[in-house]
Amino acid sequence: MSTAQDRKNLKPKDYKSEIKPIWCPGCGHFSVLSAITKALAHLGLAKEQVALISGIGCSSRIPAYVDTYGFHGVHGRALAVASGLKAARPDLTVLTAGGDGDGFSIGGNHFLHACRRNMDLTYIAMDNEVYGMTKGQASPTTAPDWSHSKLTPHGTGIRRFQPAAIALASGASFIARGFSGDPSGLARLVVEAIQHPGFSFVHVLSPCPTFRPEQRAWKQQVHPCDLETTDNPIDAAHAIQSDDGRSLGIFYIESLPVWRSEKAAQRSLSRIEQEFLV
Amino acid sequence: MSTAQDRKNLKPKDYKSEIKPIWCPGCGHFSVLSAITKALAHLGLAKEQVALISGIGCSSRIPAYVDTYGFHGVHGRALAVASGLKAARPDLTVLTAGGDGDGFSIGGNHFLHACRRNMDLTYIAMDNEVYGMTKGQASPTTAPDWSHSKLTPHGTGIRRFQPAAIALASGASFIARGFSGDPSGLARLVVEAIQHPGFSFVHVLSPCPTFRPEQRAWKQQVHPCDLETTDNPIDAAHAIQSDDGRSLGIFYIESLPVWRSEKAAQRSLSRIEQEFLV
Amino acid sequence: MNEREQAMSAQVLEFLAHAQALETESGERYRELSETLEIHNNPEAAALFQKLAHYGESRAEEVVQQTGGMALPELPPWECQWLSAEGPHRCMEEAHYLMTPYQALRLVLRNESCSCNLYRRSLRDAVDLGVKKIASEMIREKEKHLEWLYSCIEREAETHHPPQEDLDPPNAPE
Amino acid sequence: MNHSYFTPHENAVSITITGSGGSGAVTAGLVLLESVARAGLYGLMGRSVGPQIRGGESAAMVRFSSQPVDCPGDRFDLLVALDWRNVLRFVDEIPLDERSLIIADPAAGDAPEALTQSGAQLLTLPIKEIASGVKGGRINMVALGAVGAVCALPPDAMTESAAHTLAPKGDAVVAAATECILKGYDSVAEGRSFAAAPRPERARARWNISGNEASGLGALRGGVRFVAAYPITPATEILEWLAPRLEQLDGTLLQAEDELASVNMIIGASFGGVPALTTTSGPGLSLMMEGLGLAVASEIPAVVVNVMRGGPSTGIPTKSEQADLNIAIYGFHGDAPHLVLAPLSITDCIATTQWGVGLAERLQTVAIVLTDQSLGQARAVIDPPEMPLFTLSRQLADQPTDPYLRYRVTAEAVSPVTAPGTADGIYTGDGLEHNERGAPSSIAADHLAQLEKRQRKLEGFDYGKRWAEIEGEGDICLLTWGSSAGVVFEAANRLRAQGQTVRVLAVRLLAPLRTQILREAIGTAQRVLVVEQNHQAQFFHYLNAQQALPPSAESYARPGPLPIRPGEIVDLVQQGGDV
Amino acid sequence: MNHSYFTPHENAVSITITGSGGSGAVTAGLVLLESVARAGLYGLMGRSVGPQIRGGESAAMVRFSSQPVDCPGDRFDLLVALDWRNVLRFVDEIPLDERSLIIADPAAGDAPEALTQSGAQLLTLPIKEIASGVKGGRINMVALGAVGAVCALPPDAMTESAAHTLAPKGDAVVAAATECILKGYDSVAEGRSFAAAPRPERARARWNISGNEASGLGALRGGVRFVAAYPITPATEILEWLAPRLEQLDGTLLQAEDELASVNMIIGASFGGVPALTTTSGPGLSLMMEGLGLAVASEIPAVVVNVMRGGPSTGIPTKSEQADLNIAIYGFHGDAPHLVLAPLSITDCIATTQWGVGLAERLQTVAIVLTDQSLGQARAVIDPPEMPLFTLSRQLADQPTDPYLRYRVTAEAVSPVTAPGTADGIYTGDGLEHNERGAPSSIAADHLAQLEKRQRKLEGFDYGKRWAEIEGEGDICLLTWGSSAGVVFEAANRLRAQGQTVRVLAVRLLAPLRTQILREAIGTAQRVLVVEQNHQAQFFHYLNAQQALPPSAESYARPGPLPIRPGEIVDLVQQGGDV
Ligand SMILES: Cc1ncc(C[n+]2csc(CCOP(=O)(O)OP(=O)(O)O)c2C)c(N)n1
Ligand SMILES: Cc1ncc(C[n+]2csc(CCOP(=O)(O)OP(=O)(O)O)c2C)c(N)n1
Ligand code: SF4
Ligand code: SF4
Ligand SMILES: [Mg+2]
Ligand SMILES: [Mg+2]
Repeated sequence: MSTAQDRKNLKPKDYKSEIKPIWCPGCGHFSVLSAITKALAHLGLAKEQVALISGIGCSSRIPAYVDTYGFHGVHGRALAVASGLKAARPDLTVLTAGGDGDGFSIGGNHFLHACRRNMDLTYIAMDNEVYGMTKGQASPTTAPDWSHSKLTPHGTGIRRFQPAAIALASGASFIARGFSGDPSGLARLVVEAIQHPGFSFVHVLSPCPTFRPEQRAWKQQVHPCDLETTDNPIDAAHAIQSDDGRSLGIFYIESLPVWRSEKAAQRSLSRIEQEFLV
Repeated sequence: MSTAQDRKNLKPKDYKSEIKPIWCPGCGHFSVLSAITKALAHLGLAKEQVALISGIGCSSRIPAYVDTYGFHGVHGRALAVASGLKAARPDLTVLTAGGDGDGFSIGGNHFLHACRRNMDLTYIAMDNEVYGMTKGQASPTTAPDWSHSKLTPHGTGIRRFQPAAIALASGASFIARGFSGDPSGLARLVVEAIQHPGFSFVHVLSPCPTFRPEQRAWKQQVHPCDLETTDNPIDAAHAIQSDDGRSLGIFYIESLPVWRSEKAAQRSLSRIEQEFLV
Repeated sequence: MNEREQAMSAQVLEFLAHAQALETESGERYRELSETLEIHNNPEAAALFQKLAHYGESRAEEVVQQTGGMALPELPPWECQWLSAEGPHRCMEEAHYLMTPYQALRLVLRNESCSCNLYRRSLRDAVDLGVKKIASEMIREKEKHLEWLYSCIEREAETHHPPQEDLDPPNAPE
Repeated sequence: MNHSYFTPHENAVSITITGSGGSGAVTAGLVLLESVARAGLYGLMGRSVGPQIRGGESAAMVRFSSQPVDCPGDRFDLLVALDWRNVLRFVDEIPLDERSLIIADPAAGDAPEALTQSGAQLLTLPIKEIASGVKGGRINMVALGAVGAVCALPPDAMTESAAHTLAPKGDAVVAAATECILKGYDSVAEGRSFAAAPRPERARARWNISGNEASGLGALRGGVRFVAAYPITPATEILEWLAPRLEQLDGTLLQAEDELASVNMIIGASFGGVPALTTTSGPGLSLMMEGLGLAVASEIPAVVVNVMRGGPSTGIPTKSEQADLNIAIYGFHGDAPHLVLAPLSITDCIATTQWGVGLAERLQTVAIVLTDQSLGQARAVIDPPEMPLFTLSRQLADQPTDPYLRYRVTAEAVSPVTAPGTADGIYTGDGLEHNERGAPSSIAADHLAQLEKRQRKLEGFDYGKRWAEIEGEGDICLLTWGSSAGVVFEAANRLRAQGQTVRVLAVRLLAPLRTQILREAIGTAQRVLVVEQNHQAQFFHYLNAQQALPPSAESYARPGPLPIRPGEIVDLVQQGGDV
Repeated sequence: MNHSYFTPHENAVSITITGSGGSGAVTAGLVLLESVARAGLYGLMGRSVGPQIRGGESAAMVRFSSQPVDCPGDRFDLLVALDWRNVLRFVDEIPLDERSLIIADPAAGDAPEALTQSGAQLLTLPIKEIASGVKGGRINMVALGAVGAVCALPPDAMTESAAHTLAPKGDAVVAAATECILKGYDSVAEGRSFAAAPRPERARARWNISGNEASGLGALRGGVRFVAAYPITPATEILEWLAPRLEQLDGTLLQAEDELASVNMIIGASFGGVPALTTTSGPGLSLMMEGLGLAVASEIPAVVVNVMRGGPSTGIPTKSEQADLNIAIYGFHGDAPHLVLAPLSITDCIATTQWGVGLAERLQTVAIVLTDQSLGQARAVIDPPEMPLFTLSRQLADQPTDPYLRYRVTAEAVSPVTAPGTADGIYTGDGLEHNERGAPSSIAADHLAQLEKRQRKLEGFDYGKRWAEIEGEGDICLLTWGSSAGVVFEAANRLRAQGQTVRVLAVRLLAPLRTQILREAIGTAQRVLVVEQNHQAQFFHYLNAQQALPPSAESYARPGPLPIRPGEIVDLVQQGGDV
């Protein structure tokens, strides 16, 4: 078993597993993986005390590539699995990761309620504005005029889903945006997110060069967000609503009571059973 | 068959069906029913051109009580049924109604995506901050310290779901709040919502005297919202974020392209089949 | 050691910590690329990146050796400015599974020149003589490496054909 | 078994108290049930309500006996009407005959013909008048007193029960109730009590428990310390009972946003090493199937208590039916072996839920426990149940192999598992097909090995005798499952009393079916009759699917909402082959 | 039927072209298939890929014949390796033997021993060299030319197919491909072509269609004008094909946020009177079951095409399996009768999907159409299918009764329905149990009447002969369903050629099962063998559940991912009773 000292000496690559990603070379998800391992190494977390939970999608394959406990569940349910795990095992550091389809389309409801619930969880959404795994359909974050999916040949015509705005409106207490093209900056966001007591949401722009080659231009489009991190939801709403979706940084940190399982005075089961006695 | 003239003469009570509500005496849902029939009469809509779709809950029983086409589906899916109906039958006036549990808990994801999609639908959420039908559990809009449900004996401890804020963040183009204690005002909101081209969301405070008797005090708490209706999402976000949840009126109206089914140059099926010929 | 020398060595150590982070990052990135290109059936480019991964890793080792046993300061990744927007991870996004060794080399060249420029900047900006000394050594080493890269590129250019478009459709594994 | 299913028909009395909203029929029923217990007897109470949330009409139905009671009777001995409003809604549910007695207040008007035409006798009592003679007096307590007199229950038992039940309402209420009960008792002339009513006995320690509470207790006994669920009728009471008690045992109950969340939450908790359970009813179970398939494939123990109600779709939420057997057994995409269990009575909800949790943990799979509204929302007076002697728990890999093979194909096909926190046991659980290490694989050999392993661990396990309750020998074999067992056991007893030899086979472990033993247990019975409460004869077809039945086996399947009554089965058997 | 299932083994050639990402193996396979069509032959093409999204290895497998081809062969006559990288992944899927030929370029290195040890002959060709001699030349087209030469396909057929397939890439690409094909053709020495290859015939009009396209076409033929769905492998291509074409027919395709939405959206559209369909695969089907139950209870026509993949849970998404039969038949809570159909071939996807839509409309219920990856993602060259002669549509209540009884119990148990817009036909559809008017009811008689009505309308309908495909007479009866039919038909032919008498019964209408006719069709066969591709023998058990099989019937159930091959069945039958 590893001692605290050993742990301190764990390097990012020690948090990588021996399984090799199936991701396309050039996929932004590689850098998210790298940022997560950097963050874990920086925090010196014992591998066995961390669990990384995901759903289904290219991005959601990530748990197998990280050498911590992991769970690759079904499409859209990562946050539910993570919430159950954290509620039952508050001692663990629980991370959740997955794609824009997984998190905002099929998984949208759990996103809303995880933000509200404010468990001490970190959720990293790897957003490439497309369904990579199923060959390039529009996701909720896809621009309405992107017409390269055969399912929506004229574009979806539908407003984009705004992850940060929804997180804020749902009551998330930590909201940040990172970019896979800046894995060190992203590592910092992940570290802060893990350290934040409560639900932390890190929205990561992570290009899919295979189905969205034009996303290579994100490098030129991203910029630091111009506002100071705020704990005022009204200011944050203002900033997020007027944001172009490409600004990076922490938008919002609020100090809120963290969800915890309520405990009552302990009783034994046989004491409880007495209640049935007539 | 009713002529246009007949229709003009339809009174609110003509839009009531012969089935008597199972609701508790004093339930706010009665007034919502009344507001809807008033709105339909005011608009002079032919009964057979209207469809009212719901999920499951006390509130969701409403279609049977309105003498238009109706559908009482399963819990949480009303907006999905309504969206399919409207997409396939754009000629109909499609209304959707249901409770806070139905719409914001199990149905949260469809709410998000219906707001984004901006179909020409009206959604009336009858919010009593409780699950009435299943005997009084906390819903997403229940205050965190309400401890009267046996399932959450210390209160949920979870932030309330903010329907208007979520609707705005999701991209809804019409957002209003009404109160069942003011059925005429509510009727006006419903009329405007139906007339709004695109997705219109009417959040209705509709007390449940059985499980939330303290909601009788809502009468004293509601007040008109002090802002002018805006089409600026940033202003609306400001107004909604700083709102106490009891202000009434229309918060936001935006003129946006309405979702419509794309049509291409028409071809016959046999022409399409030619494509398979080698 | 007098006080000045001590302060100097702290700056040297900091410089080395940055250099070590930079070279480690390069090495790891090359290794990752090598592995993924292997999985994507591009053995030529994979072999090249493997070689370069070795280089990066041994450079990182060498940097550590220069400390003469002193511990490098702990450097959170984001405090290593060299790993920010301009750092060596950039090659990842440019990668493509059909990339030729020529394209791979060009990408590495960009990356390594960027590292070299960072060392040059340190040489220029540093007041500490120790830093200046080590930086110029590193630049020399980097320049040698760049030269080697140039020669490889030249060699590859002769036979290089840009990859053809992938005619096969993508897969949907899940 | 510390509890026999034998309920002598002659030795049981069935009573219903009906009334409209606010009349207190259900409260009277609850006090009556407790009185029965205090009188040293056993009892069962169900209820029926109108579609209104509040203020609708309701009926409390109590049956009691000197033996345990596990099913309703064929008819009612006594109907007490607190008023006549809407009582007709219950006509189908309250069979009366000329031996029945109706107690009513003439002030409430005439008894409806639909009731009196049964030939039942009418006993009029000035209930309202008596109640108004007591300060704070209520008619339901007066009526209760009258019931006690007719049934020869000791007045003490009733007043004590009322005091206990009404204690939270304060002393004045208790005092008024006591007075009303005694006055009601006295209002019945001597000699009007039932001759054949079970005689009160020396009181013994008894439990008063509902099926839903029993399932909750079974969960706790099984070690469940995490529950996530979404409310749904008729399962919510399990959660209501569990929520405060889990807290007292350092556990957690989480109300989820929907059933998709709740099933995935328990998967998360169970992945974390904490035995976890959810509860639901049909519509919720449908939504959970994808998650349950994930638990099967990733081998995470997970338990669902599904309290069945009338189906399909929203169906009849407040009524009982056994129509979710198909989905419980077959409702997964792909080949997904798992456990399905069904308690045979309220008491059995405790042990069977506990067993389900234990088996799920031991075999790292999903257990679906099928109870139903007739068990869940009914209350029974029972003997205090002992903790059954089995210890089933997760096999932990404390010293994992290197590399740790999470899905190792072992001799008994169960792979020891680690929980997060174990230093050398790191792995990634996966619903994608995988190899022994847990890495995704689409290789035919890996797929086959894992499919076989997941099947074999269930098939090969020694479930002991608990898989079914078997009673009697004979040419007639009555086969049943779940809540229908009580009726079938009683019917069999009556048939035996008539000289028939009958074997009853009530199956508790539905999947994997112990086909071979089941066939042996049927033996050479001349007549095999499969009894269940649904429309499509789901159990009958399932038994055929498993080739467990002789070709001549007959099916008796009848949907809800009316309960199957023992007389129905007796008649069927007596009619001969024409089912 | 305008299409026989007979495929003479001797008269078919199987070819696989393998290569890693970018080598163009799949494109070569597509061109080869079209060439086969242009040569007047029939063909079938499947493919296999690695786990990578792009740049993985892939294999195109083409089998062609002068008769329609509905299944893969036992072995491959020809393997063309564009390179050897990772070809071992396909070893299990590409059985070779000493009669097989391997074509490869020596420049690509030595053939792996795992392949050569089959005894296959090796023909080396300088593929790469030839390609580099052509400006823009590509090895896959050179290899294709060589295949053509070995199989004696006319060069024109190949160059024309290439021109057609590659036209969107521009003239230069087409010109280079043409030159490569011809050079590849010429590179094969005369006398190296297969002696027994099917001879090109005079070209006739043929279709080149995938199973997923065929399902899409069947939907349109059936009248579907609204589709809502969520992408999932291997069903997405149905949507890709439908999306632009629905627009051309004034219809709509909506990409939903999830499967819960998509199934409820089609319920909404269908309530609106527009025939509606969704498509999915196992995990999505699991999520749809609650919605489908609603459609059953509220009697809204709704169709799901479920393209099965390896299960359980996420399973093996890119591979075929027939393991969703259980959930399709039984996966509802409550008693929910509905239709389950399965196309027997790619061609049959057209008619069976159309039939499914028609039946759902006619009977106001749910139809689940079970295809699978092996049909959906394969392409075939077939005869242009005629529009079958049935007209099934919704019975409209144009002149509704007053009050309009939406759920009236009629003679045939189907209640004429209105669509919104009909003035006197207003009603509320409901998943709660209801009376004939549609008002919620928990009365036993209403429940029974509606349960029986929903069952009877399905049981009583005359489905005609289309319920199954029956061929031959004899002591041996091979029973199968869905995509396994092709293999079984071919095996039967081979057995007949060996002098056995064999009857094949391939069931298309799985629910409601035509049990009586099925029993008659089995007749007195001595040996009954049930063939299917899953682990738990789901069809076998289902047939037993319906008491459709004689006790001696045997099961041959084998899971994916490898396809069942005709020789497996032939061997089984020849082995005698030891299945
Ligand atoms: C219930 C269910 N529906 C659909 C799918 C198919 N599916 C797999 S991944 C995916 C979308 C992935 O997109 P995203 O989450 O954005 O991840 P990415 O691949 O882009 O990283 C879909 C629709 C599934 N596996 N399960
Ligand atoms: C899938 C499913 N889960 C749970 C239920 C049980 N259920 C019925 S209504 C309801 C909540 C109703 O609350 P709300 O929508 O707020 O309506 P209200 O009764 O308060 O008007 C629930 C949980 C159900 N019918 N279906
Ligand atoms: S398809 Fe897109 S998201 Fe998926 S691995 Fe490839 S680049 Fe990444
Ligand atoms: S329980 Fe509440 S919401 Fe339901 S009908 Fe009664 S008052 Fe209305
Ligand atoms: Mg994505
Ligand atoms: Mg509510």
